[in-house]
Amino acid sequence: MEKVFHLGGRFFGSKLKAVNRVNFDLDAKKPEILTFAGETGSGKTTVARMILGLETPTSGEVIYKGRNVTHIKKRKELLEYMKEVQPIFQNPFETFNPLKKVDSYLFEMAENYEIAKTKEEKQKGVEESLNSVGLTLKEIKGRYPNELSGGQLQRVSVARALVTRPSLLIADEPVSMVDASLRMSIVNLFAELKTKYNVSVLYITHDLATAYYISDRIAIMLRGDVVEFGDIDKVMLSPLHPYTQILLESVPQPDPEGTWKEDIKLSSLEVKEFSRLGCKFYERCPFAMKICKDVEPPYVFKDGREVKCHLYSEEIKNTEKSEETVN
Amino acid sequence: MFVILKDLLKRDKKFLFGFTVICILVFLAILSAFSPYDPRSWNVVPKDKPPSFQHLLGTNSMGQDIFWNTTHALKNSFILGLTAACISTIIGTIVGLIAGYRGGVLDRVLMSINDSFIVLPSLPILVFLSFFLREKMTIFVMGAILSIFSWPWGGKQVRAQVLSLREREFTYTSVFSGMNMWKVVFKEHLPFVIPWVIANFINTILWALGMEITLSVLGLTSLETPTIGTTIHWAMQYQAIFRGIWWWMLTPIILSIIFFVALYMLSVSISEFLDPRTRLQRIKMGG
Amino acid sequence: MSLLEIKDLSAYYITHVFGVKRDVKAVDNLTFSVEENEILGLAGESGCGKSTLLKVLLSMVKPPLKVLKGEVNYSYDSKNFNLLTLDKDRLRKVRWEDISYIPQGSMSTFNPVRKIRKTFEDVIKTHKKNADKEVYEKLMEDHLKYLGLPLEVLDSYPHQLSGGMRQRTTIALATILEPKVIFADEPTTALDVVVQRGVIQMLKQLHREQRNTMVMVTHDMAVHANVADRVAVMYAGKIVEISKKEKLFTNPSHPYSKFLINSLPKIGDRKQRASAPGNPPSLANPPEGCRFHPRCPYAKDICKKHVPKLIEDEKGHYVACFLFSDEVEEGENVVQQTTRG
Amino acid sequence: MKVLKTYIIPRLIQYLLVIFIGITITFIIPRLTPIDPVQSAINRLTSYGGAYMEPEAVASLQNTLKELYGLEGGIVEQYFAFWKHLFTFDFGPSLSMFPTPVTEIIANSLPWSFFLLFFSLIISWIIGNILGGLAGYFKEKKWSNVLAVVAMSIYPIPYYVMALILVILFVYIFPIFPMMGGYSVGLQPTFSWSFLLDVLRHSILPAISLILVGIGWWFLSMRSLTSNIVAEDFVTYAEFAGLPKNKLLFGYVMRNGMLPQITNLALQIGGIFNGAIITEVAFSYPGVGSLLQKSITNGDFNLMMGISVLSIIAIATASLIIDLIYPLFDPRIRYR
Repeated sequence: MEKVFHLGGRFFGSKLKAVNRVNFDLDAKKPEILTFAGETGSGKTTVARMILGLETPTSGEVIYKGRNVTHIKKRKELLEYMKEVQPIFQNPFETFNPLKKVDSYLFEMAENYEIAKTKEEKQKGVEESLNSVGLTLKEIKGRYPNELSGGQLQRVSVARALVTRPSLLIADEPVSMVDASLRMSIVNLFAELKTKYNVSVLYITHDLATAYYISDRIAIMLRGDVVEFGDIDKVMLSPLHPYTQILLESVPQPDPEGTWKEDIKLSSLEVKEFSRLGCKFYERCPFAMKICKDVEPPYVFKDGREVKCHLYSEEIKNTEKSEETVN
Repeated sequence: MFVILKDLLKRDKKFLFGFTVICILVFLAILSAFSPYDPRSWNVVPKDKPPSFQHLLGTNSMGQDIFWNTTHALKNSFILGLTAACISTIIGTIVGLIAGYRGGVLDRVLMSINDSFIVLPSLPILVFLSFFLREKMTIFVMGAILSIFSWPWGGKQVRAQVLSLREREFTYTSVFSGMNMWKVVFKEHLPFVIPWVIANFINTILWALGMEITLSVLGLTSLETPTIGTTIHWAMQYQAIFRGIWWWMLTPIILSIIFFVALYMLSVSISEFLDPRTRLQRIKMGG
Repeated sequence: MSLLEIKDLSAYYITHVFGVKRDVKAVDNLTFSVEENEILGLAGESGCGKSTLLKVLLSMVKPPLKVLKGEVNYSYDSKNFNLLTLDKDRLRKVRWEDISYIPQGSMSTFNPVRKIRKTFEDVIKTHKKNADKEVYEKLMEDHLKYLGLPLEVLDSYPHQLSGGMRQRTTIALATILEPKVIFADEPTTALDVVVQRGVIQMLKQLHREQRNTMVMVTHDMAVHANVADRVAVMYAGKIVEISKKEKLFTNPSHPYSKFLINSLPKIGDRKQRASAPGNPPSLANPPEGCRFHPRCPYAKDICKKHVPKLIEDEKGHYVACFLFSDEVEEGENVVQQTTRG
Repeated sequence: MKVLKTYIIPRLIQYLLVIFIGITITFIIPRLTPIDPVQSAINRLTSYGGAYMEPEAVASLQNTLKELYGLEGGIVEQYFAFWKHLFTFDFGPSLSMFPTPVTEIIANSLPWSFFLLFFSLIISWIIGNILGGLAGYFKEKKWSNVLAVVAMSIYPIPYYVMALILVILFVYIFPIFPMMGGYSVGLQPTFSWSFLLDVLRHSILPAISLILVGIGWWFLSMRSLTSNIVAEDFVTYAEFAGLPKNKLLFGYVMRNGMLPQITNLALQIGGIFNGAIITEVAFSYPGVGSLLQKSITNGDFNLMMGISVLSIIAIATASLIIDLIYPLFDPRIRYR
């Protein structure tokens, strides 16, 4: 799918391609945690919002269990889709209305999606989903969001999503606002959901360390393009795309020796990168070739993952490889 | 509701002043029902008597007792203010909600009209309008006319509130919790919009009364029904100041000063108190 | 000789809102020192008081924050003074020329309606009164060239710069008068990974070549691992451990530091990670005795009643925990049994 | 160039819309109301004169008046005829001062109003903002709260009541200022120094009453603006750098506070114009306000129409000008 944002004033705005021909699929039978990683402005959140129906793609569509859910009009259909696909948001303190009690959202879910007939059964369903995240109803009944800690609130948010037993969770930066020491409890929770309740999770983050810890597959995004997509160990332990290499190299490692080798070149002109015709990384790529400047690199399948780079494309290999690099 | 009232009275001096003054004025307005004299008839009492025990605020050159006349003036002014405020708040909130939620072309159209009404100088047009409706002018008609120019301020504020609320994360949480649009609006967003609506309601009363005084001084309202404006008009007409009948002119002036300042204090303290940020702090204090 | 000595410093937020009086004990009688020409990292969760401590060390104390007791003694090139009691003019002179501060780099570190050049000039003029225009120009341009920043930054407005560029310019401004001590409050939190690496490289380059001392506050332990020489871990307003970077990341002593370090995921190693149990305490009414005892698996009853002091159990390594000090509870007070060598 | 597209053109469209709506309203009002203006004008004319007029005379009078009011033909023709007149600024003759065209009457009372409105607006805007900025910056100081309370009790007072208070104070109790008029009776309007001084003495009171209420509003809005700006990072950062107090106050806090006040000026100008008109009536100052009062008492339909249309155009243009000079102050709009 593709998403072009119309930026700028009321009448003559400039075009900005936030997401450029991204396509991927999740296997219904095999629950999986798929990560979309990238810096701010890489379009990873836009992908998530398109799947959730908060943004309509300019072209391409979202197919859920065989049904095209890109443009849902009828409310009944929307409810059915939302029952199966639930979001988890970034800021726990903003996820809940500060003026309403936290548990009201859980009962709202039980009510609107009719997960059960009688009131007791609904209460039991809510209690169950709270237990699956390690909380009890008594703990959060009648409490306001500001009376709970960030970690607790995020757990309640996950519990809210689990009330309707969804099969796919879209988590947009779920742990970036949670304290480092509590972060792992939420991350472990996602892994547990996958194994125990076979819920697939689309994990959107800029924190590659947590991504490595829990996800099965990862897609690295840069300015709207998926530059590398494949199995987590292949992509993160032996990255092919130059951008992934620099990204992984720049992540500070929590052990004293893991300091960075040499300096890197920082580009100060982000906006130009967006409108670049060829490869979006041409500006900063140490292996940039003339072809990278204007020709969009193709997707190449190379040892277990897809990479979008001219270095690995077949027809380039034998003709121009010899030419010295531009930068 | 009473807890909040007690809370406010204890802590916020502005509210204390505003609330007590408004209560006194309301009491006076109610008192008008027991007035021995008919406000419309003249020469009921001896003319131009200074304030005395018999006539608390003295009498005017039209032979009316100023005290009882003022109670009627208050009643009519309250009615006028409330009608103007109700009409314009309803229109403004609806326009604000539609523009805020619908967005797109409708939002732009509504907002351009809204902004035009704000920029337009309302007085000449109001004068022009009430000049033509002079024969049919009653308090309610005057209220409706005034609301033509007071609804855009409310609309602009409500729209700004709605636009910011729509982007907040808890709106998406409620949408994904299966709540339909109306439920989201009334259960999630209204508690945030209400403080603005109330503060705006009071400001509209303030504006409407100010405008009423202006139009009555120009002689464009129904001059026989007593309001603050018409009392000033007759006082000017009979050159009260020249002839030294100071008490006739003084009552409406002091009355309007207290009335307007009290209303303003009330609107400032209410919007401060009900503003979610401070309310949130109060909840945190277990207040 | 340590450059900066802090003696039992306490600073609370005294709030009095809607008739409810509350003291948030953000900094609770701390005693520690910062050595000459080192980079000290201040680590800890959000709400542990590390930013408040930084504000007090810079004596940027504004109500509702109030310093109750304690001293902040600076001593460098034959000058020593307690910053908190310095008179106004000397404080103004010392700030920026000797002590400077790098904020978090939010949208508004520069005056939005004036060119960056103007803000630079304002700062330089207040400290180098006599010099004329060319001197300022040259100073600014050399400093920016030295840090590898394009000169047209000076003629643009803050909203025209990207996040990374704005933060690098802020660092340039903070270090233009070559201060002795630089305090940085979460300098890279708002930045992307690659830009963060560039900014940290710039900070280390400045530290090496200007031979200054740096105190950096951040909640990201991985950044501490790549920058700091020593790291002080704070928890609920108190310092629980100060240790060399190598020791802290390989075998932390304080139970809280253990949880903090073990819970950090590393690329290439999927060992099961666990978070600290329970939730961080509220600073308004922190738990009695050692503030970590409700969440500490080794908590003894002495921990519940008495506050452990920060003692030097090894050369240059400090920890505040009864596991490491051999104080024994004698009735109400705590007696030092024997002091290990 | 980009500024033109994203900022200026939408404002121009808004300007045209304001004028269109205003003019259409003034066009509709007389046609909407039940009583026929021509009939009421005839009754007034005949009743004054007392003379009996033959039916034909009355009919011909009716036609000429209809033509004068532009009432013949269908609504649509009237509407276009109305716009045609508008472009040539011809509103027909004034009924009370019969032969002189409306535009001429308004023309010689406009400078008075403009002079009063312009100066009191500028003075109250500057003083109000500076005081408000200071009060916002030194929020904890005692005087700042005292000033705030004073402003809060002046601002809500309506213009006319404020005018009356000043009249009572400065004309009766301490008779320093003249009560009425633009200049002493019997003086010839020449450009001599003494005449100008006399005009000034007469316009002091109306100006003060406008300025007092104006200062109240600008003071309160600026105070709340600056008390937020003071907490911004760039102010605390500059304070830390030891910038001198006045540079901080004016260069950083006030400069950023003034920007929203310019847009506020554009929005408030309509309201302030209303105030100016009614203050003129209170002091019978020979501006557009007194003209409006005269047109009401004499039921001069054309004059009233003229004043409404002209004030709409004047205020819309003023608000447009203020909006257009805003980008000069705010670089964030100039350089996208």
